[in-house]
Amino acid sequence: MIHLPVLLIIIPLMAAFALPLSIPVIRRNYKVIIAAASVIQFTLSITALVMSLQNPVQYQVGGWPVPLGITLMLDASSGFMTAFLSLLFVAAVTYSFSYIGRGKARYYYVLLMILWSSLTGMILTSDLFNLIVFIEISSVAAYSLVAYDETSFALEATLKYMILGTLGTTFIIFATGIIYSSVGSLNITDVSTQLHSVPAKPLNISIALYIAGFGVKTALVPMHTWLADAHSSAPAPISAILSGVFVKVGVFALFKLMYNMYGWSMLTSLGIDRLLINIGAATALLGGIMAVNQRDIKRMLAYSTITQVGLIVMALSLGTLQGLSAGFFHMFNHGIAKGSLFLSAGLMARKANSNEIQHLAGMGRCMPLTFFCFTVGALSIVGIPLLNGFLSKWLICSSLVSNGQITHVIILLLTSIIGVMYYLKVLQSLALPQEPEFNHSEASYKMYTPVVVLSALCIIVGLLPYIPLTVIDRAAFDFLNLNEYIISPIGRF
Amino acid sequence: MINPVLLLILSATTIFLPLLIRKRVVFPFVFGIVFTAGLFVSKEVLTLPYWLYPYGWQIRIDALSYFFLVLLTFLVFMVALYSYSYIDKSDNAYFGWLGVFLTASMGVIVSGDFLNFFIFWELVAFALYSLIKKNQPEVAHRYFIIQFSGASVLLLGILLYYSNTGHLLVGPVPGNLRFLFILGLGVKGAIWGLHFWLPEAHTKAPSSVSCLLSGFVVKLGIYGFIRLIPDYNLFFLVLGGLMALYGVVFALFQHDAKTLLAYHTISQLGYIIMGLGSGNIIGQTGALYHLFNHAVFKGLLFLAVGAAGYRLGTRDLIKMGYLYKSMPVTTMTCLVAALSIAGIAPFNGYISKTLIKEGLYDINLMKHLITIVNYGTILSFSKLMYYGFFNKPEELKEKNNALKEVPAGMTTAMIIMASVCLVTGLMPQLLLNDIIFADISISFWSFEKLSSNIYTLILGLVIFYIGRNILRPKHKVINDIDYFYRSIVPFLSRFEIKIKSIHTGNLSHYLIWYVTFLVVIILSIL
Amino acid sequence: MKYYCVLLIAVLSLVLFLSLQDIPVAQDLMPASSHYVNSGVRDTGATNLVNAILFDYRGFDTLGEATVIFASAAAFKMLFSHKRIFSFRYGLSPIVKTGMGIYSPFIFIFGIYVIMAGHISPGGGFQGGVIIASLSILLTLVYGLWYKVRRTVFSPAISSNIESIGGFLFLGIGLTGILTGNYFLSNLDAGFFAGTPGHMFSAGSIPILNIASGLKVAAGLSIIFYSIAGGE
Amino acid sequence: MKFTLVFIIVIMSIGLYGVLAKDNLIKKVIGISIMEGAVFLFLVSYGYRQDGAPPIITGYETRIVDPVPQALTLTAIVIGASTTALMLGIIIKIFNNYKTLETKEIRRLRG
Repeated sequence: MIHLPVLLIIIPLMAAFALPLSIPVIRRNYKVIIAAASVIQFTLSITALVMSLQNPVQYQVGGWPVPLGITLMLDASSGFMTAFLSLLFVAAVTYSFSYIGRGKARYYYVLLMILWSSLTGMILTSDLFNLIVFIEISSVAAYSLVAYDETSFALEATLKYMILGTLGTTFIIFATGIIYSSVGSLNITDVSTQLHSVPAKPLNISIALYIAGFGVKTALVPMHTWLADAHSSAPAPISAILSGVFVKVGVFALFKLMYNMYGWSMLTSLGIDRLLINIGAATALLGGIMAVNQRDIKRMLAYSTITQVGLIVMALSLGTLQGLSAGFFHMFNHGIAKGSLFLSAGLMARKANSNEIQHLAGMGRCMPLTFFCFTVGALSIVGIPLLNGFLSKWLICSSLVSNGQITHVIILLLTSIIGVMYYLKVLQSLALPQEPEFNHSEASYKMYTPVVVLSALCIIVGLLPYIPLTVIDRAAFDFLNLNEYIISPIGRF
Repeated sequence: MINPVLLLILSATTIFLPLLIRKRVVFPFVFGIVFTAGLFVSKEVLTLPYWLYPYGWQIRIDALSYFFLVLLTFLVFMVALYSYSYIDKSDNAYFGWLGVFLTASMGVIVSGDFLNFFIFWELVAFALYSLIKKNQPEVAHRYFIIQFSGASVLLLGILLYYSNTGHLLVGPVPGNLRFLFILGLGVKGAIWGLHFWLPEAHTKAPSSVSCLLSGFVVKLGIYGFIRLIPDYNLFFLVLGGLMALYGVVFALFQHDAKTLLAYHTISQLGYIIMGLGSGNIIGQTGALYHLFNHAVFKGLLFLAVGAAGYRLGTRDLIKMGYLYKSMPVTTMTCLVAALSIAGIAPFNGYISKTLIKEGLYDINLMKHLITIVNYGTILSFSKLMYYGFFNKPEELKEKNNALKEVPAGMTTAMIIMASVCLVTGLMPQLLLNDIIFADISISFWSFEKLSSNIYTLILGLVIFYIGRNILRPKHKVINDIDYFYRSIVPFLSRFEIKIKSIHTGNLSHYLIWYVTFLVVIILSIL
Repeated sequence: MKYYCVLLIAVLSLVLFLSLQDIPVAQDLMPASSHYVNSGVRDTGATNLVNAILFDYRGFDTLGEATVIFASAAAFKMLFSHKRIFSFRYGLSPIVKTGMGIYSPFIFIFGIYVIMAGHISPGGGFQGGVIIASLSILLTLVYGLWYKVRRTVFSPAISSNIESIGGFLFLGIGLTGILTGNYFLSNLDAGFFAGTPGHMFSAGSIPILNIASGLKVAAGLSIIFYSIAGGE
Repeated sequence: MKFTLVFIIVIMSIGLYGVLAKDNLIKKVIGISIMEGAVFLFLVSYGYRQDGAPPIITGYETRIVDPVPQALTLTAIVIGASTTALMLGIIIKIFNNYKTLETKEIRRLRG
């Protein structure tokens, strides 16, 4: 099981490679392959989480020691992210089985599996260039999945996303180049020990480039524009994944660099923590304002994602253990809640054949179970007590307060209030008494099972937060102390 | 004696009743059982270690909690009884939400730590949102947003309290945080300036919910004041006086019966807050007593007006009248409640108002204020009773005389509450000793007090008779303070549209933002 | 707006120039690089160090890189699935066709050579793959799409098979490392034939990985071209 | 080295100008490609060592340039190529839908 980190990356990849083969057995049973790969991957990631809680696993691909080869690091934080990722992916894959039509389904699953693999890679890798490679894979997969519907909206969204994203990746490569040209190493930990050899100015430039580059992936404030377009035009399971985990993996990678490569104390001396926390606040506020009065339900959900990402960034840029664990917890909570929201919105939108909120009016009466799941997700994100969102918002608030960031607490509360405004509006219009012109019924159980599971998780986590919180506290601890786990060079070096 | 946890579990079971049982008759009985259990709850402090991370749940039942607990369970029992007939037959989920309301309010009252206090605080608002939502989604929406905002301010206060003191136990808050707490609690307690949601919510909610809102939910704010800000006397005195006067003045000129009652809620809350601000034990006991009484008689008033509306289809005083013959029980109970709220002798309002007056004995201004407000109260309730029940407009004769009395569930609830008004009025010691646990001895039944009471009533009625044409209900919009709040909305929406219009959808603009951001970051770091 | 852009770019360039000139001009190799240079041949058996890094030390990157092409090709197959009209249906003039007929084996063999000799000379899987893909593009341009689809082994269906096979070859080599008790993508440790450095049959798994990525790149780029050009 | 840096930054500015100031999508993609080129040039040029030989060991070299940036650049070029291809593909589809390549006119999603 020492090979777990690499297996987590290549198992979805195998499924992806297998699908295009024109062997009749595979052509006919591609869903079986995908299902098998998903089950294996899910099991493995749970195993990885359990394993990483005991002790971190460091994996040297090819057996090369630290500065020579590529290191995959499975500590509690990445184990947690992997498991979280797998959870949402399994939900999305299950949902896709009925949601995605026959025509182009094979390539859809190929790209979905590649996305899964690459996001896992982004989480696990602790090599700068490997990170770029995985970012690119995931971006290419995400771009094309957003365009899946081939409507003009989807294509336009993809285009905007792509051009911004490619520019962002260029900046990331540039930053990596700056780091490499001064340090001569690509391993995050190795770089962090030799960071003193980088002159101050290029170092600052590289920080700025990283923030700008990852800012696109995580939709920080002036780069948030693609997110609403892309998430609202993608198929529902893809929106769920993009909103639920994709953005968070970007945040995770950015802060992994910030904490483990640059070191938080150095960033504090440069004022980066202030910068990031303010960007997070601006993101949260802007997303909230933009979400009000949206006509398209998925667009509204997408802007809400921007808000929540802002909150997560705020929590993570505190630099304290408490803030980190609050941020991770909010990632998890928002992931499952937003997943359930997008998936249930997708169910309703498909039945009503429209994304417009006014066309969805009354769908809640026809699809009570879906509506219930939607409600749970919405209330969880808003932060109604006894659901998971409240708890993580509370933790974020209390970590902000204990750092003395009262203004940011106020901004958080403001976004919650704005969130109540738009979510309740949608809920009300969904629950309107008048029946839509056709009598819709609940979708098939295959489709709503993942939605129900995700919303049930929202409730369970809200009522019994101990299990996730134990894991998350450990994850936050490992995230702060990741460098100590990297074993000094071994082997022939 | 019943363990508090058991009580909570019991009340939580009411949430799931509609899922388990289809027969509606059962619901009021279950709420009755909760009430009985609430009466015999043991007063103790215990901590549930595994509730919500990371603080556990301290359950604390002391005298104050007990008092509120009894009030709550009684009121909910009555509302359940009333709703048995009042609420649409198809809507059993209503009782589930009533259960949520009961449990959440109970949670607020018994929580000894701020986290759970806050959790239940928000859940109360959410339960009410769900109760109102069915018929009035817009009102419910506004109500919840306002309550949520208030709770957010409260949350900020709680967080600062935590960082100041290092613990989360509910207790008096340090001076610099009082402002936040007053704001946060005040939104629920509808103090002046934050009361703007109250008339609308009370008016448009179903009458049973209005009864809960006015009878208990605003009292939660008072509960918070008593617990958290116990010694802020001058502020409370001024605030209470202002509210008492303001509410009564606005109430006088309303034509909707429930709006009138709603403004009176503000006025009576003013009484309670004044009593709290008196700073002596008599005044504060009076405040608590009045709190209880107000819950009962104002609840009863809402129920009675709701009953009238149930048959009549309107609560507009212009269209009411002729009800005393066709709906005797409703009329009589309403009359009892009106007399109580006016503070007339054998009813409970008399006791609490006397206590508050005693408490404010040495402040001359306040005494005069109370007298004025009392006349206002008598006038407005004369208006309610006269135009609502006894008036005989010709055009309504046929229609209103043909009405029937409301169903049994509603009458039972109203009769019980009316008798509570009478009993707590005649035997003040019952409440004072066993529920409020106050040890004061004032004679309520001296000739001087009673005679001045009768004199006040008669003078009030005479003034009403003289001025009845001025007070005749008219269709007129009276702008409350919410006019000011509403005028902010267009400004905010202009702001929002402005921000939206920046997002032009043009990729070039987005790219320019992006690079500008990069340059700004680089320059700020270097 | 244009002026603002120019201003922005000018500021950015100035700042970049002023800051990046602080990067020290290194005289000697960094520790990791000097390890690659000094013992790279011993470690991997490949004399082309770039190839040794690409396919051995940092082989995992290369797998990812191959996956990018794969993903891109899959995206094209997904988005350009329906048939479209193609203007090069009948190809160019007979002169060009004849000339192309003479050239094409050489181009193909050159591509194969670049792939096969990646570990001992400049080149490798990607470069060779691109050459082969360019051959398929050339053939299409010259002979027209119909010829292409019917006659050659590079028909789109076969291309995607080849691409998958390349991917599996890559993963298979990687997994061999695990199965032999080493790590993913272990090369000489996993018992691949080391040979003499500088010879064709040497460097363990590197030539095989070159072939795998060559297959992948050639097939992937052809797929992308076909998808844009005319679909299946 | 300074001269190289100037050169790199000039190329990058040209690319960035194409990305920002040109409204045509194809020109934007060209701009991005130029920028990528500048970044690759940066990588390779900072891996260069004075009098260094190409990193193919024949046994007679005294100094060898850093092979890692070259490997990274190779990888990055391939990645960039596939991304660019995908971008162009999407632009083709956009053109089929919108019949234009001007960003000013491709803005059905806004607000």
